[in-house]
Amino acid sequence: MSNQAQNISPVSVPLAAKKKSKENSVWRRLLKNKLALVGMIIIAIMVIFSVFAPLIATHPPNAMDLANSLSEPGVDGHILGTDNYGRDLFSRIIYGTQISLIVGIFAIGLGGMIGTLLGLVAGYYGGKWDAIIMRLMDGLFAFPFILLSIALMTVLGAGLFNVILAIGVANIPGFARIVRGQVLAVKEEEYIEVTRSLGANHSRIIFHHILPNCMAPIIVYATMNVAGAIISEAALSFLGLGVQPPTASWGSILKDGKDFLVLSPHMATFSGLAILLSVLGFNLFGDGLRDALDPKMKV
Amino acid sequence: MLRLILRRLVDLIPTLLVVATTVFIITRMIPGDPAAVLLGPQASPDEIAKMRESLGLNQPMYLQYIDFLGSLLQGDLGTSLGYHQPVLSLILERFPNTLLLSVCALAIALLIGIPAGIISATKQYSAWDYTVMILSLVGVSMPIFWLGVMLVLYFSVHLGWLPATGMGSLSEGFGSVITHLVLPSIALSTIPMATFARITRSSMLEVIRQDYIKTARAKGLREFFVVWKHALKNAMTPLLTVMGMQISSMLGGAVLTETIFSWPGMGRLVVDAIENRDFVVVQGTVLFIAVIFVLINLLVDILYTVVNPRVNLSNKGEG
Amino acid sequence: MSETILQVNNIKKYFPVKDSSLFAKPAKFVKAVDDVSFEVKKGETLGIVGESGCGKSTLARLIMQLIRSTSGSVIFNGQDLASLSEQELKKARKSIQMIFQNPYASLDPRKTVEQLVMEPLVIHQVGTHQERVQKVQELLEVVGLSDYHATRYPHEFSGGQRQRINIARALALHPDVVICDESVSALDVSIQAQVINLLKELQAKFDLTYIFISHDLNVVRYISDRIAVMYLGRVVEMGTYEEIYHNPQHPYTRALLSAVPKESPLVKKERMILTGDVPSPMNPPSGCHFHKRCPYATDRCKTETPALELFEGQHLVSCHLLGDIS
Amino acid sequence: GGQSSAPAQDGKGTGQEQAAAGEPKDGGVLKIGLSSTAKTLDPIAYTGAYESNIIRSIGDTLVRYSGDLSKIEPSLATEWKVSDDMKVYTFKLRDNVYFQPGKYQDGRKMTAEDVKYSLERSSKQSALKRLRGVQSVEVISENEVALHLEQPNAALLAMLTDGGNIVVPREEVEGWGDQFGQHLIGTGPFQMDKFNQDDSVALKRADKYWGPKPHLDGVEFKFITDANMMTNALRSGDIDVVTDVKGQNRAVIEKDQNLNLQTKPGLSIEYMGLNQNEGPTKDKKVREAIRMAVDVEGLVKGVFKWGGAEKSYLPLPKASWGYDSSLEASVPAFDPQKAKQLLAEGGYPDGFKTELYVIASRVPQATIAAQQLKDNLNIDAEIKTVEWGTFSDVVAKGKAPLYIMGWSWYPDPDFFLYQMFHSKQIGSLGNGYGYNNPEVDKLLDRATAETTDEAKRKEMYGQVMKMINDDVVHVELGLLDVATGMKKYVEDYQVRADSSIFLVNEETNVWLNK
Amino acid sequence: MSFDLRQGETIGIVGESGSGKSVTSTAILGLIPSPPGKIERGSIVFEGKDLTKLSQDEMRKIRGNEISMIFQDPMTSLNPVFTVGNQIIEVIRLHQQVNKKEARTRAIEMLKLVGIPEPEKRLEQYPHEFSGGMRQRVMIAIALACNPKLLIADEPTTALDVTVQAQILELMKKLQVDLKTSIIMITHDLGVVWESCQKVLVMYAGNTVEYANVEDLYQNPLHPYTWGLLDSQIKSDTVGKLPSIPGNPPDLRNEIAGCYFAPRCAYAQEKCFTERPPLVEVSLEHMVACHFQTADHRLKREGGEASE
Ligand SMILES: Nc1ncnc2c1ncn2[C@@H]1O[C@H](COP(=O)(O)OP(=O)(O)OP(=O)(O)O)[C@@H](O)[C@H]1O
Ligand SMILES: Nc1ncnc2c1ncn2[C@@H]1O[C@H](COP(=O)(O)OP(=O)(O)OP(=O)(O)O)[C@@H](O)[C@H]1O
Ligand SMILES: [Mg+2]
Ligand SMILES: [Mg+2]
Repeated sequence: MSNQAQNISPVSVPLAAKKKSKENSVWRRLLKNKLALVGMIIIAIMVIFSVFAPLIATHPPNAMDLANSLSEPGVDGHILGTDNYGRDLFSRIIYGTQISLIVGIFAIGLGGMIGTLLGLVAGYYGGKWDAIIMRLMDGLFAFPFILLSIALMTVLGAGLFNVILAIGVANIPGFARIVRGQVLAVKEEEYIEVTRSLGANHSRIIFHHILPNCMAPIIVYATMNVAGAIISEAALSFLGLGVQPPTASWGSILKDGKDFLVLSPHMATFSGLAILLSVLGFNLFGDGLRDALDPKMKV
Repeated sequence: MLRLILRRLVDLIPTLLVVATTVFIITRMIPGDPAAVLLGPQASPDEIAKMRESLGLNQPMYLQYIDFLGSLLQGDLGTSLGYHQPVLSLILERFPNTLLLSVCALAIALLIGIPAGIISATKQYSAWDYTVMILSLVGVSMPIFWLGVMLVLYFSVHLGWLPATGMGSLSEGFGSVITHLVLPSIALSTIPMATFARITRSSMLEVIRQDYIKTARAKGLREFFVVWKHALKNAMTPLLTVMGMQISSMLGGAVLTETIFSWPGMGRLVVDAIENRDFVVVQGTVLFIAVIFVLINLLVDILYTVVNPRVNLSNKGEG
Repeated sequence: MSETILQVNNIKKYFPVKDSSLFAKPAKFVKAVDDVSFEVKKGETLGIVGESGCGKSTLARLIMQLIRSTSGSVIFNGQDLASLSEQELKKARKSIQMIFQNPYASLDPRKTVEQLVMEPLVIHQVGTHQERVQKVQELLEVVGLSDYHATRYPHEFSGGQRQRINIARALALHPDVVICDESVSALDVSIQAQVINLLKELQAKFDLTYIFISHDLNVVRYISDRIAVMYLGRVVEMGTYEEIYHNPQHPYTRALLSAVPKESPLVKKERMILTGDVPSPMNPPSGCHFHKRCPYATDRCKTETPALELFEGQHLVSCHLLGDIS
Repeated sequence: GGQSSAPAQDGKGTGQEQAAAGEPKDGGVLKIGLSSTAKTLDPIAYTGAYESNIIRSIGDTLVRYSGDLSKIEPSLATEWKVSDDMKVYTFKLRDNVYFQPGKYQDGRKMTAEDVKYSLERSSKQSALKRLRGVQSVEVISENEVALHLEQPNAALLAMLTDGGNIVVPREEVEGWGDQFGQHLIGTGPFQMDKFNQDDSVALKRADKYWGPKPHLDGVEFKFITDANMMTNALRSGDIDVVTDVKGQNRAVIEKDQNLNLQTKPGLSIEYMGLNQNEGPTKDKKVREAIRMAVDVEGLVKGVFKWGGAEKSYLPLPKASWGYDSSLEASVPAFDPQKAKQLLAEGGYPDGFKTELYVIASRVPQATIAAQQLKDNLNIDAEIKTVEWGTFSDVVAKGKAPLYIMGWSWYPDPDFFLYQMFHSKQIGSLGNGYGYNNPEVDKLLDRATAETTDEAKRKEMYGQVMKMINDDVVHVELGLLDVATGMKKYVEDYQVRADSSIFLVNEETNVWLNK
Repeated sequence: MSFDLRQGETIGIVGESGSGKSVTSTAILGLIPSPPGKIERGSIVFEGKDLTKLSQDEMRKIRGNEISMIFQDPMTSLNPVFTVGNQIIEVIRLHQQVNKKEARTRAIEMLKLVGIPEPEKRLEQYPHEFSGGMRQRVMIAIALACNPKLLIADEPTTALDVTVQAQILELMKKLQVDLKTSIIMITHDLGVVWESCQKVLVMYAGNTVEYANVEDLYQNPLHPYTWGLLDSQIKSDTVGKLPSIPGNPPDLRNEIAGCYFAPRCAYAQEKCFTERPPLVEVSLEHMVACHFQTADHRLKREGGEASE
């Protein structure tokens, strides 16, 4: 094709710029989507809360004042009232953001990653692989979450990491199933065969073509499950697997608040609202991201 | 079809073997001596030792494992350490209760979630759509215990319409079971309901753009039938997948719901058993649940062929 | 023109039919391609026509080694492609490229044009990234797209433009043979003309060999040097385009030719309308596959499979009634 | 606070109420909520206090505690005597006692053979050894049995009050086999009607009950595991009585016009165990420092915001006859300054890091205690919340540096002090801190072997508690109340310190005033 | 755009993909999804009634009954999850007061009419068990089940093979004769128009650019776009470089001031880019929208074949 060369105008756009422009376009699309923007703002606020908790919190999160426990919101400078130990609820929710965010994001990230990988392999290779992986997933799904968690704790000891691990592992089968279903559809697409005809190997086909085209349901499923992960964290801390008192997390505040639901509902309400807001944020962001990643969606 | 069912049942064997082995290992690995837990805080060390012996816990691990597999092969799930009853009968006593609760919750979730999703999709970007979507997010982030207590406070304590907890019994009449069923089913249905609404919406949005929907309209069909007959059946496939997953986790024991409403189901059985280190019951229930899951997946796969005649079962999942 | 570049020998592809009943014998097959042989010379265009489902795409896939043949061989530049290792095959693939039927489905919707066209270069690790970008620019130029198209996504293009992207991608590795599987069938007439012109131009420029699959006889005739007519997995007639168009021998070829719509509202055209559909390849009629729809069929056609025989020149026909039909 | 209204709520108070409410009425079914599921009611197999409460309505033991737990009273045995060597207990049996009819017998008369069978079954087969140290049971005559002990045991009668030692008919036990736990037959005021696994147990009046005729037609025990739901169920009318009322539910019940909360100090204590053999707490100075640094008063108030507990001083509940309030003064008061100093003397002027084991339901105690240790001594006690199985494993093996747990059993001090402080109990949960003091051991042994006289025994136990106090084994935390909520129309319901439920006996006969 | 159609007549609408053919036809049935689409102005008069003014309910009675439609792609136009029989019976029972059995009999008749063998058996099958040609016949059966007065065929043969296409066109012709149905035939294949239409409407980018009798259009096409279209058809005797229209259809989302075709038109002048040409009748029943093709001015057609 060298004989063509003289006709060709020099490459006008430098490469780096072009790459950027593509990423930019996803970003721009996200920013254009009002709901996604709301979602991002919520997430951004949470990130700010978790990073700057000491600056934002009005009280030390663990300072007890047993005489003034469960005081109403607004009383004595406690914006959201106090908890059952007289600790400032607002400050605890602010401090709790970090744990809850980390658990929500990383647990789903972990489960999502492994589940997606397994689903990709099962769906793409089919046959024996499919049967083995999916039946294993059935088995894993059958394991009670609590049993799984206690077992993990025994092997690895307690800690935040293991909360993430336990919740993550419990989320694997769901992702695997969703991804597998999607792969079964996508792998029949003609462009997959085209790629094969170009000489691409399996991993390129899987990761460069099938995976990007499976992202939409993965994102939606992941963002929907963040709430579950945040709530599960509380359940786990009661089994000794994970975040221990007095460390604050939304889930544990919520769970503690349960015992005062009738007389002092503010504990459960505000922590529940925090979870709800974050879920809203993640879902709006997730939906927006899904649309932004889909070049076909007009924003 | 028959072949598929048989193959799946054969598949079950290795699954169960893996599950059985894993659950065996895990139950032996976690701290907490069944004998000690069973005997309670007041037990003395030699009583515990005696108990261990009588439970066969002092045998070498491999012998216990062989024993376990051996009786499993004969369909014997063993005898509960705490209940002193055959595990299978414990499970079979509770499974119908869990089934009843799950089916009701599922029905509620479907009856509300799917129409909500459909209306949302047919009126995309309307106030309706936003309402349904926001509510569904509230639904997934609503902790069951919170919702359960609120429902009971309002409907049982405040209004006195419905019983707060328990399952009632058929001997008090069918109505007794029904009234006991209402609140737990509602509590249990929120998450699936929200999920169904979202899935239905996105899947309907896809379907409603298809040519055959245009065809149906061109026939002069009422919009109602276009949506509920022509579109819905086509939108069912992803819904079925999610439904299968939701049913699976419900039948595996809606632990929280059962605990809050004191519903005598599988979930409580298994959690109790774990806490009491009743390994035999844990093993039995986990295996049982595994079987149920595989069967539900199979059922879902069969349902695929019902809603979608194009799906060829024998190719699905094995091709 | 005389050097044979690609040779297909007695190739067969039987797809086993999965039966859902438990006790059925697994002996059922779709004979998608049933004993097809031909050779293609360097620089020539071989057209393949036939109805939907007659095995054209399967044949293309067999040549591309995207599916394994049941029997027979594909010899490319003297190499039997089926015997090659994974690595050697990957090398060979540089030389044979395919442009797929559906310009809408054959482009990954989540890749930009640049990524799509660059993909073969990446897969075969040709050049540095900078060189690849340069190359993509050239290729887009060649197929008549501008460089600002490079960052766009497939859905932003018309069918014709997409097919150009496909062509650019197929040309990226300087192939010797390009298989066009109904590459223009999905396009509008005016776009179709653009693409065909482009293909012809490129052929002249790069000395390409085409296997051009289509069901549109006018298009095939226009672009091809030789034409093979397929019916239900078999080649029923093959020859130069004059031979096929001006002296069609097989009744099916004639039906095909007569089915082409009128070219003017002024003429009255007597059309030979075939009855019935293409029979299922799973359950093909005995003897000559065409006999059920053939107005001339005799008893012999029902029982005996006709062989592909030389009629005259390069003209091969598979019909018992060869020469008997006027 | 429920405590302030105490006078009307102890055993005698109910008697006055009954008078005020008028003549008892017959009829109705009393529904009682229990906070845990009954798995089996077989006296030798059951494990939970909840189960024993059901068993008590179905069957009778030879003897029972009086309502205020002050003394042992006759039940199936009308009188008994102890041999001088304290190794033979002879019981005279009531004569008009009949079993409830069942599948394998039709309500026949109870005999001495039945007593022998039941007690031997309990002593030999019971998993929980509810009848320890009984060598054999001898049928002396038609209405007389003798228990032969391996060694003297002054706590035998207390053990005999346990629901695990009710008298059951052999035919039914053997007939039902494993299923007997769901088809318990006894001699009590109510007989089994329906056993709904995990849901409820329904009993109906037994016609041939030897005691006063029950006013109630039946009782239903409902299992409601969630404490808040239990209260809701009471308020909505699902049940008439809730046991084990805690936390906010106390206030909720007190506020409700239709409900009554009866509360009294119970037989449950809570304490923090200090490891005697490992870690910094090996040093007595450190232990003393810790004890002085915990503001128990504040802790109890903080945890029990709505009442239901008081500060505990001794490792024995006040409801036990062994309790000696004169010892309270010897327990040092909260004194952070002194504590800090002691800790410095112990070699940890800047505190140390340690772990505090606890189960989920006692996390509030742990949270406050840990915070106080941090604030007052700069000890970083990392809270380890674990579920019961793990907790009992870690603690029994002596691996918990600090742990918070509770203890409750019969009123006889033996069941507290021996279990928690005898070196023989090292390796079990009771003595999880590995306390070993030969003098204490000796005293504890003597207290059951030398005499059955309560006054003498009380003195010995007093000495034991003094030594324990000096050795700093526990930080005593709370002494918990037994609180029961009920509908106002429930009459003559006796709340007992051991939280056992007797619906019908010589002292009480519950009826519904509606 | 405007055109009129008499009973038993067939009009062809030609134009490239995206030129608005389908929108026009669905507009007649009142099926433009709204939002986003909406009929800006104008009227559609069917047997004296203005369809744009009818209520949804009235419109529903007309759809599938008096006016029915066959869509472009038989592969996707049948609902995959219902049997073919179900889909035919549905439309019959919708518009005719018949019971299930009668509807079934009628459905079998219809399948027979469109030439599907063993209709009783075929009724129970699902669309995916049919070949493309058969599916299109089923679509025709559905469309004709209620003897409509007007049939709109939106590219009924585009997705089909030549031999099957010929069969379908033949079938439609035959049915039109039998049932006296008027047909609007939408296509981008001029061959199909020559084959089956009396009148033809050429559309470009949503606008009518030319409207004439078929013979007239063939012999005397006026609009440059029509020329391009005619030229780029490959015929049995085409050799050499194919004449093709350069460029691509415009993006209608953007405002375009002048003639939509101007950017691709070899004859375009300044005026073409600023002013939209109206559709005018330049000779009897021959209308064209071009500034330079008027009653008294003609362009000289270059290249391609002269048809005078
Ligand atoms: N993977 C496969 N498994 C089973 N049968 C197949 C497979 N691929 C193709 N077939 C069958 O083989 C036959 C030939 O198919 P092929 O796609 O080659 O036809 P074609 O001539 O390209 O048709 P079209 O014009 O529709 O593209 C068809 O009957 C098809 O159903
Ligand atoms: N629902 C819709 N929303 C927005 N634009 C639409 C919609 N339907 C059609 N269009 C646009 O209207 C224009 C005309 O489309 P139409 O489908 O009528 O074209 P066509 O001539 O039928 O093309 P084809 O030959 O591809 O069927 C196109 O530009 C199309 O993008
Ligand atoms: Mg093909
Ligand atoms: Mg169209």
